[in-house]
Amino acid sequence: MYDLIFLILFPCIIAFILLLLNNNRIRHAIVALAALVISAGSIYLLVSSFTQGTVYYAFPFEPTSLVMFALEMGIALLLLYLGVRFKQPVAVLLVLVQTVMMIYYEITWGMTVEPEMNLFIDQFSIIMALLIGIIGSLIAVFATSYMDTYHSHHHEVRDRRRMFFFVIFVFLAAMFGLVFSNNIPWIFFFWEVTTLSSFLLIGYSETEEATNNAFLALKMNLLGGIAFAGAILYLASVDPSGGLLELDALLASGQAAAIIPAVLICFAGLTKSAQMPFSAWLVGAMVAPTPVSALLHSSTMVKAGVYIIVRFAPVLAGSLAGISIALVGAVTFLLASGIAISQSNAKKVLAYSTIANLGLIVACAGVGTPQLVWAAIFLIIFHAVAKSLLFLCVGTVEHRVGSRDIEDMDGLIVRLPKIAAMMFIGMAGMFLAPFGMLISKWAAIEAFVVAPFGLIFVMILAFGGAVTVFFWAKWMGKIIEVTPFGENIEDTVSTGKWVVLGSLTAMTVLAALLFPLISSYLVEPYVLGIFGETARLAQDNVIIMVLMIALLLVLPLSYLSYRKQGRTMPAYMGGRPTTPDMKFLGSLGMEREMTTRNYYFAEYFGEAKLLKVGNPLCILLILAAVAAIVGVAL
Amino acid sequence: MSKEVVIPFGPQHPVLPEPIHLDLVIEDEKVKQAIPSIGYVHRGLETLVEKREYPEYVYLAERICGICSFIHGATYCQGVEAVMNVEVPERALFLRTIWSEYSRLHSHLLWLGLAADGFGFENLFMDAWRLRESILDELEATTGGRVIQGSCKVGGVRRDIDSETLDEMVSRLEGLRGELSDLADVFLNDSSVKGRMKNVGILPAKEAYDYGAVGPTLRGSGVSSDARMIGYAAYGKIHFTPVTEDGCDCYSRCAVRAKEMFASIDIIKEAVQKIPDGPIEVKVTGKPEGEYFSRAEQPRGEVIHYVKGNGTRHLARHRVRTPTLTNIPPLVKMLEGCELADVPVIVLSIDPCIGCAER
Amino acid sequence: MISVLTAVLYLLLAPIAGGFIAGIDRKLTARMQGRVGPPVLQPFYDVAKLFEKEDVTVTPSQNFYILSYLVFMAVTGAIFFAGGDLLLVLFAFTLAHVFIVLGAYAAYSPYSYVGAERELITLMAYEPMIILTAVGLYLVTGSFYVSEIAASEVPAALYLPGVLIGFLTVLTIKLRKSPFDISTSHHAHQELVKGLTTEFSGPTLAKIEIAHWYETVVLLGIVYLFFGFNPLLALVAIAVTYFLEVFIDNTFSRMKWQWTMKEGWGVAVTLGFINLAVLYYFYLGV
Amino acid sequence: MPEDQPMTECTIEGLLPAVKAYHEKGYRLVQISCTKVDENFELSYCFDIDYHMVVLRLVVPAGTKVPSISGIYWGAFIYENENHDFFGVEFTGINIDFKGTLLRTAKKYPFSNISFREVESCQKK
Amino acid sequence: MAYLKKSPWLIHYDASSCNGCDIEVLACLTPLYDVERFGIINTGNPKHADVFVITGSINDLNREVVKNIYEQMPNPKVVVAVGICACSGGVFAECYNVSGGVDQVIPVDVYVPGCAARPESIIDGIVKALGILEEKRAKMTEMEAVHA
Repeated sequence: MYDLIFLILFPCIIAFILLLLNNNRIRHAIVALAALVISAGSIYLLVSSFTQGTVYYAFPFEPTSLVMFALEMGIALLLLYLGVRFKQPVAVLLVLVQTVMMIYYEITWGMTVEPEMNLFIDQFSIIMALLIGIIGSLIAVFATSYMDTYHSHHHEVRDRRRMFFFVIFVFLAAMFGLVFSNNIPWIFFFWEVTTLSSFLLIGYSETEEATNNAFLALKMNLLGGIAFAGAILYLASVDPSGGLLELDALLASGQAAAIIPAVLICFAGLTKSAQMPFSAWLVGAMVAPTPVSALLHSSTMVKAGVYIIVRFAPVLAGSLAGISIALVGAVTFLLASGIAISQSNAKKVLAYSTIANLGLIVACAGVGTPQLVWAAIFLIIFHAVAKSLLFLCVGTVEHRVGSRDIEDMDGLIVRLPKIAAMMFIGMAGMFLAPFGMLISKWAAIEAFVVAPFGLIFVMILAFGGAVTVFFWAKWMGKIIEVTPFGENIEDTVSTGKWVVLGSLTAMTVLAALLFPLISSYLVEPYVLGIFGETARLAQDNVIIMVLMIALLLVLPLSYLSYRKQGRTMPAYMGGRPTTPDMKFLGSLGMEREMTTRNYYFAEYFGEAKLLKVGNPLCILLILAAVAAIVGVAL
Repeated sequence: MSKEVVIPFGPQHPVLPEPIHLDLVIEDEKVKQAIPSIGYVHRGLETLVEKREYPEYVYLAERICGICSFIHGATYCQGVEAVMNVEVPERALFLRTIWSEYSRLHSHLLWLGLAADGFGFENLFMDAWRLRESILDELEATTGGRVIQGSCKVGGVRRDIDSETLDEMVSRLEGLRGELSDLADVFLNDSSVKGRMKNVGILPAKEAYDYGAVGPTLRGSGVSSDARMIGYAAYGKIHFTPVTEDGCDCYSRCAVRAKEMFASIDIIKEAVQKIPDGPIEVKVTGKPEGEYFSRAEQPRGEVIHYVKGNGTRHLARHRVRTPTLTNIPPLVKMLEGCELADVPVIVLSIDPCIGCAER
Repeated sequence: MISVLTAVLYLLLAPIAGGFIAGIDRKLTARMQGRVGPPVLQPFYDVAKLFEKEDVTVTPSQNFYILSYLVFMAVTGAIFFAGGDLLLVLFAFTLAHVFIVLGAYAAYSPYSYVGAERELITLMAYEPMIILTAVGLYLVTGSFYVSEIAASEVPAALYLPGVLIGFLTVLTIKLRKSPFDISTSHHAHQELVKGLTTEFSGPTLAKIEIAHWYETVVLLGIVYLFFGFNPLLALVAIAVTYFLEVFIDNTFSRMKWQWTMKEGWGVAVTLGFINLAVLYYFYLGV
Repeated sequence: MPEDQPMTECTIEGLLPAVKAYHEKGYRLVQISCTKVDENFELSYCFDIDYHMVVLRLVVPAGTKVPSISGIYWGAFIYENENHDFFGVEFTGINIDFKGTLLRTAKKYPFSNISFREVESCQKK
Repeated sequence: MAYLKKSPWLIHYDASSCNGCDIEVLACLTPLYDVERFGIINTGNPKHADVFVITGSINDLNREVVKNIYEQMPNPKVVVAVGICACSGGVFAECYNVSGGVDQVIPVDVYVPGCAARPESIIDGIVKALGILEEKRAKMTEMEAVHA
């Protein structure tokens, strides 16, 4: 139990140290050290606990709950103050509603409920803890040098690095708390902390855009928070003894009893994981410094959303509400993938890809068969690793090249060869065959085929997958173009960043290689524990895929032999003589330069266009889910 | 960030049989800007009037272009004859008409083939060119040349065709009619061909007329304008109405050409019926003095040979305004906002003959 | 379940079979056009010649992607003929295709770049229908394994008429035959010169050709799966299919990318979906 | 029978009004050509309506700037550019001005500078 | 070996021809002449071509283009000059913008006469070029052997 408490509290302590500290070099050191400790801690957790299955720990409820309530009220006051100060009436209203609900809960039941097993650990928590502990802290390390560069580029932004790192570590602590809590009000507390943290981080630059987007994120997440609070009120009112406030008890209580709170909490999950119609906040969140985006998209925040939905998958399975929620995810997957085609801003592409993949996870969890839960967990793992790598690479590129536009990334392989290679691996991890995301998608297809209403999901997956290939491959193509111009400017990237990027790249490949182990030691036992049956990929296929990865690792060696042979010639330019930097004499005597640009098809896949379809559709689906539980309640 | 792709299209490009270049600026396959530029095959043969005497210059006029060769030669001769007030024998005028229409047939078949190739219908290309060979055979049999005939001269023609052969030619053409209508049927009715040409490269009638389009490019926009109606050579004695289509798109231009093939057969047939006996040339003596804009209808449209004599055996000026040159401004308009895949179809739809245009 | 022997046989024999098919294709095409056409062995001469030529590149790295393309195309086929998971086969296929696209991108040439974009469009167009094909075969045979589907006694083609027609449609896209040869065409006369393959020459071009042979064999192998219940009928079906492809190649003009998308996705949401929906209703009652 | 091709002469000031008049009457621009006669450029603007061609003749000394008629007949730019490249006649205000790159000739203004043809061999190995 | 002879791929470029020879080159592909019988394909892309078929003479503008196409062809390669213009400039030799035959710019291996050249002679010329192509290949492998 102490390792759990350590993982929750240690980042908090570091956070306070960093809040007080103003020396940049010491900050670097502390962050690096803390990252090491946290990663080691989460790995220790893995080593010590993975054989034990699910373990529940009794942790004193009363005092902790009081502290949490006090903190919650503090957060509410802070949000109220900020809401008033920035004239955000809706935000103020939402905070008030939620606070009143929580005060009501505290007054009515707070003293009477007595949950005992407040902390727990199982395989899924271990996986989440690893993601948070390793990826989260790597991002924190990356952020140290990133923020140095950031502030040297953006003098207009007030240097609030102390606050920044404070929030980052609080964020990590809250995430640990969230995945270790078995007590639903506690989960809710950590949930609200992540909302606040992301709100503060998104608004970091204090520009008008940043502030607006931060409030947008806040409002949407508060909406989810209210639903979550509603679930707590419902549970407390149904069972004033508080027995159902324990997650395991709730999950075990059967669909009939649990479906109403499950849908409410999953609604909160939908807002947090930025499903349509709530996708706007995550897209808006990219105004934040890139490490924040990496953190939000990979191991924290949005993953909290899908974590909770996957947790509730057994309850959702086979219910009409579950199907509705799954369809929200599926529609989001399809449309967000489509929107990603029309975007040229690298961070926006990554954002929509995140939204899409979360949609897929939600779809899997909503349908909730054992195979699908298996796939959902793998999607969470692989997505976290590859997406954090991609965000950090884009951040690095942005600082070197001065743009985050994909069209400015021509010939990155010439200018930043190692970064480009890492991005290449990251992207391959997102959509190509032997890598993780695709394995999970594949498993998802096979599982959906036999699931209820499977055909709809299979169709959506087939189309969404095709779209995904398009937008990743064209970006990949952009960075590997060997342009005849451009100099290697890679030596300006700091060592710290290299370590982080290198580790994440290695993890992307390793995750794919070690996937059979992860499956048999962590995911399969978890699924078995929940459903009494488990899922896995056939061993033949696993062998083939491992061979394919091996082949992919060997093939670049062939590159060695190319240097010797063959003549190089400029590209075919219709016979026109061309200068080495691809300029040629055009019509009207103008000098022109050959340029290559990707296709975006804005008229077919435009953001506004698809959101216009997706948002109402998803609202309808959510209403359907609500209608379904109202039906149950009546 | 601009999302524009700049592609050097030509001068060497497999869909362009001749060198012309376009700088295509495209975005998502939509052409934003396409300005054609020419000059790769410019020879400057008009200046050779000073080195060649006017009767000898016919050879050069014929070699302005290897497709419209005969009509170039005939139009040049017609110009010199007008300046020198030569009365050309009727039979020669009829023979010129017959050969001109054979040239039109071979040129239209050639174009249909190239157009089919342009939109990726290889089979149709082969079929059109297969039929074209039988037209070339007639030209070769009657003049001695497949593509450059050399049968026109100032004052008449070099060779006669006896009436028996003429009748045989007509009956062979009648035999060809069936195959030609099968071919035309594919161009006019095949859904995939229509899909590639309908509503592509729109050129409204008013623009076509204002921008100076001629020939099938103009007639495809519904404007009835055909230089043959002037009645040069024997056209005045032959009943004939210009073929027009009012779709204003590539399909209409294609339809005009496809239908003109049959009109040509009719013209040849009528010419063979009406051809009078008599000499095929008159002796031309003297030196040209004066000027004349000699006009004729080529497969691609109205051609003008401006001939100016100064009283010597050498002309003072010979200037050719070919249909392709004057169809370039409409082409610029048509290319605006089209799709990348439409570029070859649109460029081909004016039936560009760069060899002509640049001399 | 997995048979290494057939995989090895495939690796050795598929290029020969694919080359012959290409040769017959060219001969048939020529005959349809009223020509004599090249010898049936012509594709082998072409590839042998390409190996005799110099390898001119824009950048050496482009060849790496093509090598990977060839290798993964072969791997794809090997998994297929070893009787592996059909979905895995399809994903390996995509991987191989992405490699040739990347090769075209790497060259930084306007024509190969546009060709690469267009190839991705075709990839996006055919992918859904291909996945639905695998799903359809699973629904009627109960397995995703090629070995089991092929051995199944269920007359898959009878249950999957819509999927079969849909698959044949996207097969035309995959074989890059007219009307869908938008990214690169067998005949050069298109607006993109040679599109995707513009910048490859000599041995590398030969590798692309060989990979294409491998690909053809796998794709025809998928046709076999529809008729696995009667091997003889299956062979006839393959022959008819290929003849049909050549015939379509010769009777259509090249379409634009919008139509390629419309066709590819269209057959998936209509034929594919309706066919599968009916199957779902009867088999699973959902 | 040769056609009747009536010719009217006009001055440089009268050019645009005359062309405009033809345009309003519905004439089609057939072509613009140029001939060098002694030290003068003889420009012929041909218009056609219903198969009747008329010629507008403008004779200007070398070096005169001629106003472009491309504002009236949009397609005239092709002839004006051509005549510029061949003769060096300067047209002012062309809508699409190729600036001497429409037909990039080996010799500058080959049609107005006839002398080199006499002296030099054209074939330069 | 020597598969080069069995599979010559062409690229055709119109330097400043009057089209006469061009259309005859194209006519070679069509059913009457059908050069694909010999494995000949008109690729239109220099990087795939073995035989450079060029019609028309050289002028100032296309000089660089012809050179560029020739350079982009992988070795071994041959050049066939089709028609009198490509051989010497032909009737246009005296034009101010024509500087003569193709051999001024790139080495020509086979000259095909005619104005316009007939398809039969074009095919003849290409077949002759194949022999030269084979010689060049042999020389190339020899050179490689020496270097290795």
